[in-house]
Amino acid sequence: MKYHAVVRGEDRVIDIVKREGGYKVTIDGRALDIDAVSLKGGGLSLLAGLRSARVDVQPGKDGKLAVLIGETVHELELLDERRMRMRKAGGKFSLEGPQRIDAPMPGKVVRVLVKTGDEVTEGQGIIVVEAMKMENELKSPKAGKITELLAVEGAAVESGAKLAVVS
Amino acid sequence: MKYHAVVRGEDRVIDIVKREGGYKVTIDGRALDIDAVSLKGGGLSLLAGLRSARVDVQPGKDGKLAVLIGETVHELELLDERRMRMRKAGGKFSLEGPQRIDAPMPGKVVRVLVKTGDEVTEGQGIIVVEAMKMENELKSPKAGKITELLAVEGAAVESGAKLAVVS
Amino acid sequence: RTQRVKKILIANRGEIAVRVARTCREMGIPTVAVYSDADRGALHVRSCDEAVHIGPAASRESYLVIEKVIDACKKTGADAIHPGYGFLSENAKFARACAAAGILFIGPPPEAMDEMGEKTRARRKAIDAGVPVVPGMKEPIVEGGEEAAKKFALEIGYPIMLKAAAGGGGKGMRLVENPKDFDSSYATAQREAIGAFGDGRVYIEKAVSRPRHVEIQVFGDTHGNCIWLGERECSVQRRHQKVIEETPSAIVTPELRAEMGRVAVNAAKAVKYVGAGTCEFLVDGNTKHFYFLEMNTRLQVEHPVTELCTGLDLVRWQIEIARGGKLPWTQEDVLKNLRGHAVEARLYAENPAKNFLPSPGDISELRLSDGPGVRNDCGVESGSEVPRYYDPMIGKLAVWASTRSEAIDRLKRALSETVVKGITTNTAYLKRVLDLEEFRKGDYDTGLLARAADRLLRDDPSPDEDLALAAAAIWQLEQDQKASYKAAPAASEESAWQRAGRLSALRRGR
Amino acid sequence: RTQRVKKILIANRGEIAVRVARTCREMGIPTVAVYSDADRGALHVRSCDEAVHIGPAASRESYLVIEKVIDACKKTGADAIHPGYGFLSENAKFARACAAAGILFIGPPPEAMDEMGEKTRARRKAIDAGVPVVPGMKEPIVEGGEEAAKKFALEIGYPIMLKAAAGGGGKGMRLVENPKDFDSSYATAQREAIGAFGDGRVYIEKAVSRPRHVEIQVFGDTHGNCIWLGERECSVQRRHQKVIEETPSAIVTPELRAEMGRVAVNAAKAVKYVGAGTCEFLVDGNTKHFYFLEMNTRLQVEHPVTELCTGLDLVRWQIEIARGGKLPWTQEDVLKNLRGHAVEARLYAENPAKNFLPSPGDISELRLSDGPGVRNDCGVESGSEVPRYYDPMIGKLAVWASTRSEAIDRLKRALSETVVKGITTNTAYLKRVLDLEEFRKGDYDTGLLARAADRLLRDDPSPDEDLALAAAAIWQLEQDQKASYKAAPAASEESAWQRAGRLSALRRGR
Repeated sequence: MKYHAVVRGEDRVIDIVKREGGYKVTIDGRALDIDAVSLKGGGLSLLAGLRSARVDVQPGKDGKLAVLIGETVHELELLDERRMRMRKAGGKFSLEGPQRIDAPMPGKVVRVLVKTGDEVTEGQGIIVVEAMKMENELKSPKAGKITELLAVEGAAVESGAKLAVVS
Repeated sequence: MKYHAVVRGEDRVIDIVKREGGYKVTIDGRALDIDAVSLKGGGLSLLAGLRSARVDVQPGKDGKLAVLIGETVHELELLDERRMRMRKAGGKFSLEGPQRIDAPMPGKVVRVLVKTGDEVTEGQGIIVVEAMKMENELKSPKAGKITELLAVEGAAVESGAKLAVVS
Repeated sequence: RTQRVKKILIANRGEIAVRVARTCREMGIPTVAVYSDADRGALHVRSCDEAVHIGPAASRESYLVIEKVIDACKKTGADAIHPGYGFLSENAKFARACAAAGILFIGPPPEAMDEMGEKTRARRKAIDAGVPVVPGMKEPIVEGGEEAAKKFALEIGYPIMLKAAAGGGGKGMRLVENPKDFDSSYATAQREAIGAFGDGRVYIEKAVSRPRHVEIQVFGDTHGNCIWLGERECSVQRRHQKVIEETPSAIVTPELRAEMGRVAVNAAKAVKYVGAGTCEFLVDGNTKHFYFLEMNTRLQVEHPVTELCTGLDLVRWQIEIARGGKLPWTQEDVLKNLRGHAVEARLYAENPAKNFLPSPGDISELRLSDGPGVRNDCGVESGSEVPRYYDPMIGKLAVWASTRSEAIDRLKRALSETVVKGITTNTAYLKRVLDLEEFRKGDYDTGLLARAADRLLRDDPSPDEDLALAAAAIWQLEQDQKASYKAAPAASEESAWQRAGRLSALRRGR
Repeated sequence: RTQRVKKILIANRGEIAVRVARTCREMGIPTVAVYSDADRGALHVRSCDEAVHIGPAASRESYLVIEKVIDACKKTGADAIHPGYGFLSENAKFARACAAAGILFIGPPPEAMDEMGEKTRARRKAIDAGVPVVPGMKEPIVEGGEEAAKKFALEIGYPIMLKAAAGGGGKGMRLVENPKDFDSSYATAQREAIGAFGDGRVYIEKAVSRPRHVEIQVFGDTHGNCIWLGERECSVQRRHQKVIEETPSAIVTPELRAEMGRVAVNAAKAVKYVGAGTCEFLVDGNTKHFYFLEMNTRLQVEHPVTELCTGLDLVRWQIEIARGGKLPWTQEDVLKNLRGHAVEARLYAENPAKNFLPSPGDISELRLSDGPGVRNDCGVESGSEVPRYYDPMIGKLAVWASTRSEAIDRLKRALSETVVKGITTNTAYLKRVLDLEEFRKGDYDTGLLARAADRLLRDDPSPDEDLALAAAAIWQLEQDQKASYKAAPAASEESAWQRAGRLSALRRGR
C-alpha cells in the first residue's frame, strides 16, 4: 500500500507491506521493520528494531492525523489514492480561492471587527465569538478582501455557521 | 419484556418496559421508575427516584451476571424465554445427573485424591492442579460417586480438559 | 458538642464535585449531586448517592439558581451544602438562604463574604487591618464616571489594571498599557464581568512590576482560631487564568512566608473568618514587596498542592469546622508538617494551536497517569462528554516530590502518561511550559506565558518523525482493513474518529 | 565521584517493571524492557524506551535465564540492571554475571546475597550478629534425613513450620499442626519449593503464638552507612501470601521500632549490606518478642507504603546508591520525616469464591481510583491480557492519610472506585477484609484471614438487590437490542462478554 504524507509542509512517500511478524515500512526509500500491536482505544505498541514506543494516533481535521509519541505530537496528513482524488477535486481546504470563516462552536457574536470590502491580512482578527465563557477571536486564514459578512453583533450562532468569506 | 431471575437461590420475576425518559421495571409486582444512561465499557448510571448509582454489569458463568453496585457484587442469573428453553433442554449446569470436573485452565495435575468408584461428598477435594505457580484443589460439585477418572498425576492438561465425572 | 451532618448536597459539578464526594464517602456522609440537562451523564452525578435535576444547561438557569439548590436539599433531606468553587460558592445571599432554610453552609459566615466578596470593600477592610494593598480606586467606576476614572488612571500612572468589582478568576480583568486603550478595555472588562458575575462594575488598580501571584491559604474556626497553611505560587497564567500552580514559591523565604501568613491571618480575623479562605497577593518580583489583591472565601481550584505538602484533607477540615469543630492544628504544627514540593497542572479542553479555542465534545479515551507521587482530580472519564456550557477545565494533575526539580520531572513524566482523545487539550502545551528555562529556574512572573508564547507553540522537527509516519501508515492500513471487514471495533472507532474529525474541522474556524 | 548510568535494563515484568521505568524516566535515564512470548503486548514493554525479546512464556526459559538478560544488555548498550523483585532479583550468580560483564547490578553485593539468600545460613549469620531468631534447624533437611527431622520437630514441639531454604514469598511454606501431617506437608513444601526456586531443600522452625509478620526496611550505601526506614506490618496473609500491608504497625511502639530497627541494621551491617533490603521479623502478639525470619535482598512488593510515610522514592535511592552515592539521610532525618499512615492492598486476578483460583484472561475494562491520598501501581490497563504463566498479582493500590482509620476509610473508598472487568479479582474480598473488626482494631495476626474465611466469603442479602435486578434487566435489554441491530459497539461488547463468559465458565472447574 502506498501513502502520500505531508508533515510540517514536507511531502513524504510511504510504502507499507504487511508481513510475518509486522510491517515493512519504506519512507522515501529508507526501510523500517516494525512490529506493531494494536491497543484498546486505538493506540499502538511499536517495536522498530530495539526501539519500543507507545503511539497514539488520533484522526482530526479532515484526514489529518495527530500522532503522539512520548513527549511530542506529530501533526500530519496521510493520503491514499482515494483521499488524493478527493483532495484534487474540491480544493476546499487549500488556501487558494475564497475562504469561509465559520463559527467554531455554538456561541454568541460579541464583536465584528471588519466591514464588507475591507482588506485584511493573514491572521488579522475578523470576528469575536463568545463560547464557554471565553471570548475567542476568529482570524483571517489568508490575506485578501472581505467579500461576504454575515455575522451580526449579539447574534447567537450555531456550530459551522458561515460568518464571513475572505477572497 | 419479561425476565426470570435467580439471586441467592430465590426466584424473582422481572417485567421491564422502555418508555419516555427511562424504564419501568416491575419486580415481583413492585414497580420502579428508572432513568438509565449507558457508560463506555458496559456500565450504567442509574437514577431510581432520588437514588443515584453507578452500576457495572459483567456477564460470566453461562448467562450469570455479576452486578456491582458500590461496595457489593450481586451474583444473579437472568433468563429470558430463549435462555429459559436452553436451561430446560440441556440441564448441563444443573446439579442433577453426572457432573464433569474439567481443568479450569492449562496446567499440571499434581495430585489425584480419589480413585474410580470412591464415594465423595460435596466440596470434597478431588484433584489438585498447579497453574500460575499455585496449587488449586478442584472440589466435587455434589455428593456422589467417581464414575470416571481421567486425570493422571504429573500430566499436563489443557483448559476444559475432562478430569473426572461425579455421578 | 459539634453538630452532626447527616447528608451533604454538593452544589457544583465537574472535578470539584467529584473531589468533595470522595472525602464525604471517606467520612461516611451520604452525598447529593445536582445536575443540569447537560450533565445527566456527568461523572459527578454517579459519584454521589443521590442526584437531583435542577434545570437547563445554562448555569444561570440551574447551578446558579439559589431556590433550586435549596429545594434539592429539602427534597433529599440534605442538612448541609458544600458549594465547591465558582457558581454560588462566594454568594452571601446563598449562604443566608441556607441559614434561613436551616441548612448548614460549608463556608464562611455571610458577613465575612459580604466584606471580602466585593473587591473595593475588601480593599478598605484590608487597609484598616494594616494589610498592604496596590494603589487603586476605593470604589468601582460609576455610571458616567468614566472621565473621572481616566483622570485617576493618569494620576497613579499607566500601566493600570481594570478589574471586576464582583470578580475573581481573572474574568473581567484587563491590563491597560496606555490611555488610548482605556475605552475599549473598559468595555470588554464590563462585558465579561456581566457575563461572569451578572455585575458589570469595574475598578482601577496600578499594575505592579514583574508581578508574581502568590496566595496564602488560611483556615479559621468558630472558636476564634485562625492559621495559615503556606503559600501557592500561581504566576503561570494565561489571560489571568491559572495554568500551573506550585508550593512552596521559589521566591518566598521562611521570613517572607511568616510575614505574608501573619498579614493574611490578620485580614481573615478582621472579618471573623471561618473555614477555608485564600488571600491573594501580588509580589513585586524586584522588591519582593507584597500587596493584598483579594480574599477568596472558598476552596481554591489549586488546593491539592497545599494538601500534598501539609498532608491535610482540606475538605475534611471544612466539614469538621463547619459543624463547629476546633482547628486540629496550631501554627507550629503547620511549620512542623510542611514538607517537600508540589506542582499542579490544569487540564483544559482547549486548542493551544487555535488561540486556545475551547474544544468541548466527547472524550473517546482518557488515560491518566499513576505511580509514585501522582494525584489526579478529574471530572471526566473515558466516554464522558465535555459540555460547551461550562468552564473548559476537565481536571487537574498534581504531583509531590521531596524537591522542586524532582517534582517538575515527575509532573512531566505524569503528563507524558496522560492522553485525552476525541477532544483537543493543553497537555502538550503544559509539557512545554515545564521545559521553559524561566520556569525551571523559578524565575518567572505573571507575564511568563505571554512572553514565551512563540517558544510554546512552534513545532520543530522531532527525531521520531519517521516513526510517527510509519505509525500513521500502520494505523491507517489497519483501520481500512477493519472497516472493509465491517468488523465491530473498527466500525465503532471509525464513527468516534469521524465525530472527532468533524469536531476539530469545525474548531478550525474556517 | 559517582558512576554515571547511561541506560538501565529492567529485568522484570508487570507492575514493578512499570514502576521502575517511571522513576528512570523522571531521572532522565533511558530504559530497556525484556519480554517473553506471552508479554509482547504487556504494559511494561511500551513503558520502556527499548525492548528485547528473551524467549518463551515459561519464565524458566526467559525471565530466569541469566545469559539472555545479559545479552539483552549488550545488544542495547545498557550499563545497569534493575532486577525488581522475584525472578533473578535475589540470585547471586546473576549479580556476579553482571559484574563479570561490566554491568552495574542495582542491588546488594553478591556476597551479601549469598549470606542472606540461603535461609539457614542467614539464621546463623543473624545469631552471630546477636539477632534473635525463632528456634529451628540450622541446616535444611538432607536426602534421607526425614526421620531425624521428625525427631527434631518433636523436640522443639508442634506446631512447626516447614520452609524452603531458598524460599521467600510464602512459596514452599507449610504449617504442620501435628506429627501425622508431617510427611504430606513435607512433600508439598518440597514440590512447591522446586517449582518456585528450582531448589527443594526445606527446613524446620518452631511456630510462634499469635504471630505478626513485621518487617523493617533498611538501606545501606557503599560508604559504610546503613539506616532503617521504619516497619511494615504484613500479617494480613492468605496461605503465606501477603494481601494487605500497612505502616506503622498497630503493635509497634516507638521504642520497639527503634529496637527492631537497630537489630535490622546490625544484621545488614553484618553482611556489609548495600542498597535496599528488608529484615522480616515474627513478632509474638502476646509477648511482643520479635524473631528474625529472613532478609530479602531486594525491593519489596509493598515498598510503596514506606515511600508514602517517608516521602522517599526508594527506586531513586537504589539507583543513586548503586552508582556510589551516599545515603542522603541520617537516622535522625528518618525520625523527623516519618508521617501519617499508609495501607496497601494487592490486586490479584483470582476468584475468592472458587478457592482463590487464579483467573488469567483479557481485561475488558480497568477503572482505577483517583483523588486525594491514592496511589496505583499497576502492570495492566484496559485491554491487557493477564497471562497464565506468571504471578496473578496485577497491581497494588496504596493510600496515605494522617491517621490509620482515615487511611483505612480512604482505601475502602478507593477500592469502591476500582473496577476490573473480563477477569475475576479480589477487590470485593479486600473491602470485606478492611471491614473485619480485628483489622479495624489493629488486633490481628497472620491467622486472621484463615479464621475469618467464612465472614469474608458469605453473601448476605443487600439492600440494593432490587436495584441490581433492575440494572441487570436494563443491561440485558440494551444488549439484546444492540445485538439485534448488529450495531458496532454492541457486537464488540458481545464478543468481549462471550469471551468473559467462556473464561469464567472454564474457571468454575466443572
